[in-house]
Amino acid sequence: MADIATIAFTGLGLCFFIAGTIGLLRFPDVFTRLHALTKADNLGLGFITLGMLFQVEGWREMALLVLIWALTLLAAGTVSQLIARAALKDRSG
Amino acid sequence: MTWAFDAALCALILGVAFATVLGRGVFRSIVFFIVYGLLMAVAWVRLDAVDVALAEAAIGAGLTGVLFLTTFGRLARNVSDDAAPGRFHLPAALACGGLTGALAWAWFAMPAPVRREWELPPAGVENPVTAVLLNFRAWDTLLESIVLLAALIGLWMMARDGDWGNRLGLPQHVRPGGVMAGFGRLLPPVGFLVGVYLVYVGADQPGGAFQGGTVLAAVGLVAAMAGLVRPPRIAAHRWRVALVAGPSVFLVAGLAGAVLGAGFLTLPEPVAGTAIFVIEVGLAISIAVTLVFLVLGPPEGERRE
Amino acid sequence: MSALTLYALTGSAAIGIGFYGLIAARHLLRRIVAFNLIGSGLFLFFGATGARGGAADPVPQALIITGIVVALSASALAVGLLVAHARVAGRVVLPEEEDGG
Amino acid sequence: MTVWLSFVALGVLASLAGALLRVWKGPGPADCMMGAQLVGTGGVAVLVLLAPVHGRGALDVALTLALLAALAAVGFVKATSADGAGDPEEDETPSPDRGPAGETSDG
Repeated sequence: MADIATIAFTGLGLCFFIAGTIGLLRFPDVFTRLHALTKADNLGLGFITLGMLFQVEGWREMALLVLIWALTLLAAGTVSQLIARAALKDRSG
Repeated sequence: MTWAFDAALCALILGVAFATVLGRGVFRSIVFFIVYGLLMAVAWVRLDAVDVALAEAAIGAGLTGVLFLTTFGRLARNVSDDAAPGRFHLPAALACGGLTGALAWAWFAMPAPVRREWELPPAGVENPVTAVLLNFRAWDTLLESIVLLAALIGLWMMARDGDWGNRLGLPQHVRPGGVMAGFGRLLPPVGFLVGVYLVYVGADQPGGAFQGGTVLAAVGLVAAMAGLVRPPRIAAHRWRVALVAGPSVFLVAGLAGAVLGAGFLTLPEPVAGTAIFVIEVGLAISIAVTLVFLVLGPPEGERRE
Repeated sequence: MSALTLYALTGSAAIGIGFYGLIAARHLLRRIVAFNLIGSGLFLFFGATGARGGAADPVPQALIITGIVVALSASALAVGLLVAHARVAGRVVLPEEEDGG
Repeated sequence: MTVWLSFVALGVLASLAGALLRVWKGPGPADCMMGAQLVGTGGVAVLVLLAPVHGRGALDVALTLALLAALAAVGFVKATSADGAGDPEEDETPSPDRGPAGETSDG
């Protein structure tokens, strides 16, 4: 049962990663690409950590996984804001 | 399937290395180098060298990248022209290909490894890497911590006379209450905890003075860049104490070993665990502070306020 | 070919690529980056060598960790020299290479 | 299970190759930095997937990477700001006609 959940969630996460990369490659400008990037960041890694929660034993490892995801969320939010602003300034001169 | 994973990882590392050298523009080369550091951290985990992976993750992917990026910014300010890209250099390419070939030959020509039958002698700690760093090869580590200090002194010698006494690095400023300032307030507490944790568990798990110290340095750098703390003035005595704390504690412990009859830098087994822990704390503080100062650079002008 | 061989060969290739960058690049910051590439490739080669005897050998690991930290401090020193050079000369290439770009 | 996790890790690596293509092509510095950011997240994902094989150590490294994921981007915006040490938000504050992206800054 746990294995099935892992397969489902990590597979979903992988789909988001691939979708994020395709978006990063195909979208026309910086801001739409940023959208694709944050999807991969938040959802892709989110589903992968969710899937891996079924595989690790011990609450410490689980807490570590949740902390990893939370830190990535914090980083992704900050980075997307900062990059978008830097790019906006770049464009307006 | 794991073999395919290793092959893909190596292919990515190679591709990124090529792109670092051949890509257009200095900026792109720096970004590729950051990516290279990230992938190397994964490679070290695959090689079962978690201690190395921790240091590489904090330094290769973090501190070195910031050092190069901020330098790029500084140069863009001072220098008008970007150097034209180098042309393809056939003799150099052949020589470097030959070097790689020779190294590959050396790998296959090396005698088969002897399976290690002996166990590490007791060193007071469980983590073998920490045992090697702080007990069996303590000389190396002591001199290494002094090398760090020497590099910092060399860097500070390049400060302009007019800047002496100012705060280290470029004068950082952020919008109060902005995204970067908020990030700078949120991350350091968590990061500090992770760094201290890595130093603390270094005795029997992956971690230790170097690994924890580099993480602490990266966190300190975030705090400085996001305007949470202002870098100290170059002449501040309190911080100079922090710079020499590690080497001094190490030296005192080594001399104590000599006085007690065990020999210089030899930690006798009954007290080794405690001594290593004390040395590790001192070294972690020194490494963290030195690395932050190295990346920030000498003072470069005070911001007028 | 075992996975260790793969990593060792990757390391040796990174050393070669780094040396090429060190020779061919003219921008000094790129040279510093290439120098770091060499160091990193050496660490990988050395680490793979140390891991051949079954369990990972702690001695190479310890040396590599100190090596990584020293590489950063050397890079910081080199960057300091580069910034000072750029401030004085206004260029980021060596004087003997300035013409014929 | 190990085979499946290796497969997923391999897939994440493959998607990272795409991100690297974006770093290579650019065109702007912001695009390069985004590609690097995706590689960072992908590296964390790969390490998390390796956790059953390599144990807690892989998670410790993943935690370090996640912790420092934004460090390079902060360095980047610093480097591209006017004096090499600023914040892209700073000079937007007083001007009334900031772009649509400026609305949600303090959320």
